[in-house]
Amino acid sequence: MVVADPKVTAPGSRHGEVPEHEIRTALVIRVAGEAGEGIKKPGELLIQAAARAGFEVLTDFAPPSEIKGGVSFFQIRLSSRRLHTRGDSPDVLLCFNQEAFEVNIQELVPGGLLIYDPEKVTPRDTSSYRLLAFPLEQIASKELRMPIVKNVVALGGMAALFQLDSAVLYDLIRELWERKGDAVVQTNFKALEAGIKYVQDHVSSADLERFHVLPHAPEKNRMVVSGNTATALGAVAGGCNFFAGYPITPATDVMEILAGALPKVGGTLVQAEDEIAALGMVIGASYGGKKAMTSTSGPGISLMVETLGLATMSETACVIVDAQRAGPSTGMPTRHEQGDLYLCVHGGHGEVPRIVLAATSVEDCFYLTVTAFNLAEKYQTPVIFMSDTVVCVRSESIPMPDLASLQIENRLTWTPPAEGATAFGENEGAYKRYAMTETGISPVAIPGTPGGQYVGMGLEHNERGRHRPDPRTHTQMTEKRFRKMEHAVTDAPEPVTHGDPDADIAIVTWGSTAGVAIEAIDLLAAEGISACLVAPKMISPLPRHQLVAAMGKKHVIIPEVNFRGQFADMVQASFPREVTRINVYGGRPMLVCHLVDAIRDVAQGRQGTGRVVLNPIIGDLDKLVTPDDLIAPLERH
Amino acid sequence: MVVADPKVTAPGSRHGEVPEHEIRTALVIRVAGEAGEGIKKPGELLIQAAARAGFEVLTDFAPPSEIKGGVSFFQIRLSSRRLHTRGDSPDVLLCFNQEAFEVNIQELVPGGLLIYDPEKVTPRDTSSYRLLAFPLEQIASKELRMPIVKNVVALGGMAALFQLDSAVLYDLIRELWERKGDAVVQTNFKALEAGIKYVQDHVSSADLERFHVLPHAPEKNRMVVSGNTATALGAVAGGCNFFAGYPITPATDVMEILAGALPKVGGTLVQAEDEIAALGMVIGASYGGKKAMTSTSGPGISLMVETLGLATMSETACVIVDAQRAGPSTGMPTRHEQGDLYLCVHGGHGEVPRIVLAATSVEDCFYLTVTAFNLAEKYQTPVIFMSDTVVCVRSESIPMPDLASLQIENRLTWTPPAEGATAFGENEGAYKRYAMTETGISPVAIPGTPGGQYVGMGLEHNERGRHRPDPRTHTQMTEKRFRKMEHAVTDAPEPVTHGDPDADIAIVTWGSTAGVAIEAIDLLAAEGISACLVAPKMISPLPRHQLVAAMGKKHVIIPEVNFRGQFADMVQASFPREVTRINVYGGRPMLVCHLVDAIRDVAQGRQGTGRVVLNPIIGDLDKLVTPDDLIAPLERH
Amino acid sequence: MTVDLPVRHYELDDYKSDEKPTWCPGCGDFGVLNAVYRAMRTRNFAPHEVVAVSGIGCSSRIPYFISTYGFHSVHGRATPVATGVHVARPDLKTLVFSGDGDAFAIGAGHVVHAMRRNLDLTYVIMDNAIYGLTKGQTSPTSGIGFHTATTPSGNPEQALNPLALAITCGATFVARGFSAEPAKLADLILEGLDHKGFSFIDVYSPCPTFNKVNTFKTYKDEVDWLPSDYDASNAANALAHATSEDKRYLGVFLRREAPTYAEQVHKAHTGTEADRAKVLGGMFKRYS
Amino acid sequence: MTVDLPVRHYELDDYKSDEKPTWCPGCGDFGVLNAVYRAMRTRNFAPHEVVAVSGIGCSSRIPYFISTYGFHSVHGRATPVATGVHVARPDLKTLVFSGDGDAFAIGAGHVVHAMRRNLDLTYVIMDNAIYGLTKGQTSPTSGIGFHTATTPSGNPEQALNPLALAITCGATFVARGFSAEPAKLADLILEGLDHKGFSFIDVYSPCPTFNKVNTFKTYKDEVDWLPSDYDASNAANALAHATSEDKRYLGVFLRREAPTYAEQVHKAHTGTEADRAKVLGGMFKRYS
Ligand SMILES: Cc1ncc(C[n+]2csc(CCOP(=O)(O)OP(=O)(O)O)c2C)c(N)n1
Ligand SMILES: Cc1ncc(C[n+]2csc(CCOP(=O)(O)OP(=O)(O)O)c2C)c(N)n1
Ligand code: SF4
Ligand code: SF4
Ligand SMILES: [Mg+2]
Ligand SMILES: [Mg+2]
Repeated sequence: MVVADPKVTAPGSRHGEVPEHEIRTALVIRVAGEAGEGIKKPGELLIQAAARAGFEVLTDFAPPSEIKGGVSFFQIRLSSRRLHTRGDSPDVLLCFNQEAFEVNIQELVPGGLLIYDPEKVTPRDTSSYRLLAFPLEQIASKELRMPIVKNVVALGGMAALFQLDSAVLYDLIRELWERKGDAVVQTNFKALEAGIKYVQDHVSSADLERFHVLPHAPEKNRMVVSGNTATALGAVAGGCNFFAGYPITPATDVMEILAGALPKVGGTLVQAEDEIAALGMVIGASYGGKKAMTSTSGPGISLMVETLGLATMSETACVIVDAQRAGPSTGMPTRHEQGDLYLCVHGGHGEVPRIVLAATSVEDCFYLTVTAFNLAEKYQTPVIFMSDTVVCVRSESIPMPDLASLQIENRLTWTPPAEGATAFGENEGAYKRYAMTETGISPVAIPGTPGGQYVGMGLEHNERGRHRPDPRTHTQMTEKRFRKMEHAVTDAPEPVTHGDPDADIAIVTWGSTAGVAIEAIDLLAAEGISACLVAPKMISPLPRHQLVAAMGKKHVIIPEVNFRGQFADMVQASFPREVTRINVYGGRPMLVCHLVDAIRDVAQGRQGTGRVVLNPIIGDLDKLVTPDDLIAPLERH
Repeated sequence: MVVADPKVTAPGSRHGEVPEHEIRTALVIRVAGEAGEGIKKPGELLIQAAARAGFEVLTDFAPPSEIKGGVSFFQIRLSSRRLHTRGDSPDVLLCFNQEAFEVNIQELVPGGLLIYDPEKVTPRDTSSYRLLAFPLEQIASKELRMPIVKNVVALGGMAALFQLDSAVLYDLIRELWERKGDAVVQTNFKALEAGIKYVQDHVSSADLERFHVLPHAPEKNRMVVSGNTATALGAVAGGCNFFAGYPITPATDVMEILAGALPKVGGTLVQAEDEIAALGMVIGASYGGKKAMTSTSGPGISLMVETLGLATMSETACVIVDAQRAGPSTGMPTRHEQGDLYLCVHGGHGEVPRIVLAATSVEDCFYLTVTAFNLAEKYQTPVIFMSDTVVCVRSESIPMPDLASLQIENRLTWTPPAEGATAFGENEGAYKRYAMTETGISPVAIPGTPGGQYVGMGLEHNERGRHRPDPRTHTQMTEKRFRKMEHAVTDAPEPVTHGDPDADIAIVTWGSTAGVAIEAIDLLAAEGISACLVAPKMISPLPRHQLVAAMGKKHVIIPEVNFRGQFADMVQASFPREVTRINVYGGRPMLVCHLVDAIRDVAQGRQGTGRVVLNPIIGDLDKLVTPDDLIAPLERH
Repeated sequence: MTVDLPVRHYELDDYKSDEKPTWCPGCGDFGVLNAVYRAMRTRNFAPHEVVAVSGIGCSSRIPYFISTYGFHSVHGRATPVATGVHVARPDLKTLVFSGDGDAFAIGAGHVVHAMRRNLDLTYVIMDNAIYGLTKGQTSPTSGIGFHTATTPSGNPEQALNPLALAITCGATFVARGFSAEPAKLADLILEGLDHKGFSFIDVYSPCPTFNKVNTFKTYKDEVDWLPSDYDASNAANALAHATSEDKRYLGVFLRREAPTYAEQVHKAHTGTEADRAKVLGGMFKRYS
Repeated sequence: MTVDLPVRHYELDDYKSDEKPTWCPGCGDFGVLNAVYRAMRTRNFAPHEVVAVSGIGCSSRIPYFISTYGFHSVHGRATPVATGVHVARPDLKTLVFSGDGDAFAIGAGHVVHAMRRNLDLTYVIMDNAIYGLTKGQTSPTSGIGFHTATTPSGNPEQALNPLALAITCGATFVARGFSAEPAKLADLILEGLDHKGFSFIDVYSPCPTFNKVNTFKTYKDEVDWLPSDYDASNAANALAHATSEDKRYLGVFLRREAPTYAEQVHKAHTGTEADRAKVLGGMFKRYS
């Protein structure tokens, strides 16, 4: 029996060959069960342990309600190399119940391993995968007399399977349950042991060898964080000292983490009555001199559109996080889509520039949040930082940021002239808040500064901040606001690039789809098809200079998880040429294997310019879900 | 002395030759004074009289505060031919005071006539125009002892100047002041007479001949309405029976007219607490089976973005009027800009299609509002009808619409099956609100219909209207919503076309700038330069078929009153080719003479593709306004 | 649109949709749902003549579980949408549902105005003093000092008093129920439905999953029905009882009469649909 | 940021900006502006230590005419912006200004929460019972039956009572003034500025241009100052006087003490800016 080696074939393996076993450098494990079965916590322990052991890890969590009976899953990908996606299909699938089996089995890699609780699951069509019965329920309830520790038993089994050093897990269990007393810790230790033992006793050492993944050398300065956590950490690192927000999935964590962190650095978090108020408060706090931020998802951005215009017009520095989810309207609060680009870039009446950044990875969530604060301060403008459900929910092991090397930007402030300090009354009126400058950036007086009094405003205004709706003022001030963008684009963070720069095919994309493109390019390279990638992290103003080379290629492919190709539209408005758009819009990330197919088609001349629509999942869409027959459980979001 | 003949040279006359006098077919009169001087009312009488006399009229009103000391003006263009703009520069300028003189004189056509009150105005640099002192103050205060009738004296003078049949004016004065009693009517008659007499006595008949404009034959079925009035009338004609709104300049009139009109047809108008509530109410009323509408300007659209998404997702028919003003933020509430296109087309998180129409003229305001209701009903989707300050504020004489020939569309409703009528309980659940159809249009049950019970919603849903966030449902429902757009585009109203279809140069534009392009094309044709125009009235979905021919031309020029070229971006995203963008963004309409210059430059090879920025006004921008020195009066908006 | 039907008798099951409620076991919202079924059955409402409008939240899912017409709108906008439905179709019964966040955080501005307008709506707030759907944050009805992830050092805001707000802003029927007493709650809802004007019914509807402070148990200890001799015609009295610090009273706090919005706007109608061409013709003339 | 300065004495003119008020002649807002100048002079506030925040409306132009820092925000959002300014900079005095539309129509949701939070803000509403800037439409404080172009058959909504709302929602200082009595109004504003917590001051500030019903003259006939023995410590009493049908009382209706929002959130600070690297390092560890 052959075990698929994800080093070469996954995530594209469903469509490629399954080669013979060699030393494995990556493994994808999916644990699926009922929503309430608490699979997330042990999953988190596992990845933390794996990371400590020197693996790169990247996870995915699918909340219930997309699939029959409210099954949810937690997926972990481990590797000795840097990972960019969660992996299209699991190599190992652990199912707690029959429903979990039914909806997940089609995605198991051919030759993969199904682990199941024989009391709960009766596998069918077993020819294309290997089997391991693992009586979790029985071990937990009968042997340990603690049904609740079933997940920790499973955790032990997993750890044994890919031969993780169990000492790390014992440490983590202690750290986690210490506060609940020694009895709890001991019970969990026992459950862990039982799980490890069961797998060691029932899986042959040859088979175990097959699941062994080569780790890196254990590294100290690494951490495992979700994109949202990274964003919150980035905010603290970027100097955030004021936050106002309103809860919304999938952005709420950012706010919750900052609620704990900000008071520790003398900062304040306000839970506002809605998103409009949240951004209004952020503007007020920034006017008062703070580094202020809010976080939300699509519906919140939609509500903030008017207030965002005020931030641009009053030239107020602020950071707005958009953790994108699938829309439109309330849409699918726990599902993925790159559907807010138009809104973030163009949402607003009138000519209302702002800076928009987008994260391609969890690491980006940290660094781009810092960049967002820096750009907001430098250009005195709102900066929208876009993440998406994929990056904000998934966890990744990333190098611990080096705080000392972070560059922190502060806004250009106005200081009163020497004599102003004693006779500020006379200087009133001399200060020009919106002074015309070559860069468009004007020094700002922080309230409390004598002589700097001015009125921040959303009306068109002259340099002194007085409403003047004449043609000259509006023309020049419009140009001033856009001139800041011309300069900001030169501060664009480096884009993600990958692949062969001399290739004929360029992939141009943004957000988490960049990771999918990286893996697709690597798989294609193994087939002898070369392509290169550029994924800018600044989306607006669009850094044309970063795209010029790619846009000169024979084929330009723009894959996105949305219907219209929103980024493709932006790119085409700026580079008048034909491109191939690749879109998927089922509320799930693009799969690497699908992108591989589509790029191959272009390379081999089977696909010209235009639009290619992908199926959002592996396997037969119709078989996988029969939405009319089932009841969607309440997804809490 | 030569009087400019606007037939050939205006509005481009400042840059062309001033030919000898021939029979005049158009005349531009500007009356300028202080904000409070009540120049609007007599101006309206004049245009109504002119229209009754068989002229085509087109007006402009500039509220105070753009110009020194709060001067405002009212401009009237009369012609025997169809008009498309207010005229770049006046042939006759009447100034009530010195400030009005100072800020307007530069725009008077060379050789034009300045009329001024010698007690208030001391003209300077009089060599380039003709003069007529008209002691308005003295006639009103001393002769008639009624300072208040000064404007009616002026009205008489104007009427005499272009030899309008005064009987029409007497009629109008009576209609207007009848309710205030005969004494008031008589005083105004006297004032009118005095004005007529003064001009007849002081202007030579040869000169009078110069200002004589050839009217059409008087036509009965014509009316003079502003764009906003036309929109309100279009709403009534389109079947509107529910309106909810919140006041905002320049949209408020639409609401105010409907507040009077709707109760007369059994409809209801609700003044909402804000724009979000307004659109929420509209959605509720439409759900209840009404033809519902709201009207607002940019800030209101910005606030409505989330609720607009709900309308799309729940497939609720409704009409939203955006009377665009200059932004961003509160911006310049009484100024013109075509800056909301991005927002109206793309504003919304997620993939949220809607139909967007844009008016090129006052007549469009009527017919496109009817079309907006028809498309909303047919496709069960929100329709945004965009006007702009130029079209919604100006008045035009237009043919009275023929109600009998208007086609009115009603939504496809679901009717219970025969047995359902008596046993609807059993049918509950059988009805599919969001049934998949070839067109994407599903029959809708109106509340009260037995057996049609369903839940309208903003969550992603299956055919029966239940939340199902699985990939198949979201993919298919997204396609359904966009499929409606594919069909809607085939119902796009005919675009405005003009000029020589075989020309090398195509002008592609939208909104009121279409009128500027028509006049520019005519002026260029006289120079031997040919160009053609296409201005679609449906902006989204973009009717590509209407643009294909133009986009194949050697030169494509896209003029717009905004900074970025929002329409140009949309067109380029759809047609990958180079274009020349022409932008002006001073809060004023584009001038015909400037567009003529820019097109000529392209025709003569002095201008390639890229972007051309125009000066927003005639004359030297810096001389005209010195914004730092003056105080902006409160513009009520 | 409305078809003439023989009068039919409806059972509780006729008001249940085929979608099973997906709330957590033990959620207070089940009690509210049952009370709604009962109230409708008591008046034998035809399901197709009722519209249930809601915002977003766990509680706002309720229209899916009721066999009437419904609209599950967006967060905070239940009252505007319901206003549109009701003003357009006063012939139907419109019920409105919100959570405490939907009604009093993002929706507060609209709720104030819906009450001031005295719309003939029955507004049921399923008040669990928490944001349930987003997994447990402080809400406007959470007490001062309340701990959640967004208020780790305790909520710094004093709780909003829904009843006091309703009394002050012009609701003409103001009541409070408890989802642990669905029969009595059904009576309150029924009275609200019968009342001409804005009926405001705040319901203690605990969230056992996320709110460990305001639970079925704590409420049981704290609630008391208004005394039998209570005078519900007096706003000052209502306010005193609504703001009582020793008891959480249940019952009808206030009943008063005032002209309703729809009555007034419909009275102002001077014509009907049939007049459209004539009215339009008249307007055309005026501008010619 | 704040520079140490010798104490200086300010004259009225020091509070006037060089932008001349552009209101219509006879507008009530002039009286409010004068009262603000006077109140600031009485306390000798340094103009650079005061922030005047407003929304949009004729009245909301007021920050342009005051020589302090200011923020002229967007319609209805004066209180959120002021909340941000104040919570971020409790060392400054933050004044907030709105018209009745700005505060109670589009801004109602925020105002309710600002009061509930007991932010230390002084909120002056220039109430002319009309939308002035948009040329005269019915506002939430316009009386029932009020005629404007948007309510040609008379306003079908009962007026919102701003004081009752403030008393109910937790404002800790509630007063009403009249712009025809700027000296007394200055005293009210002064008291509001001195008060620790949310000060709510509704001011009758007539719009002679568009509101022909609520004029200086009609108000003069209807207003009366609260009796000298009036007890402002009692909310029920305050409410009774605020809702009185025979008099429009002026004066301080309510004064009460409660912890302020900023006090509480600042008390919860366990570190300062200097701890940033340390705190962050600790968080990194937790995730490793
Ligand atoms: C504009 C917007 N902001 C935020 C959210 C996220 N959200 C959904 S429901 C909810 C609050 C839920 O609380 P409540 O209204 O009390 O209802 P409950 O779930 O407690 O019944 C929030 C914040 C959203 N859907 N839309
Ligand atoms: C979002 C938005 N909606 C509407 C408007 C238009 N608008 C400006 S001020 C105003 C109301 C003015 O009334 P009020 O707040 O009472 O101030 P006043 O002018 O009477 O002093 C309105 C509706 C706007 N600027 N922004
Ligand atoms: S989270 Fe709370 S409110 Fe929501 S369903 Fe569960 S128990 Fe009910
Ligand atoms: S319109 Fe009314 S509120 Fe506005 S400035 Fe004039 S008088 Fe004052
Ligand atoms: Mg709740
Ligand atoms: Mg007002």
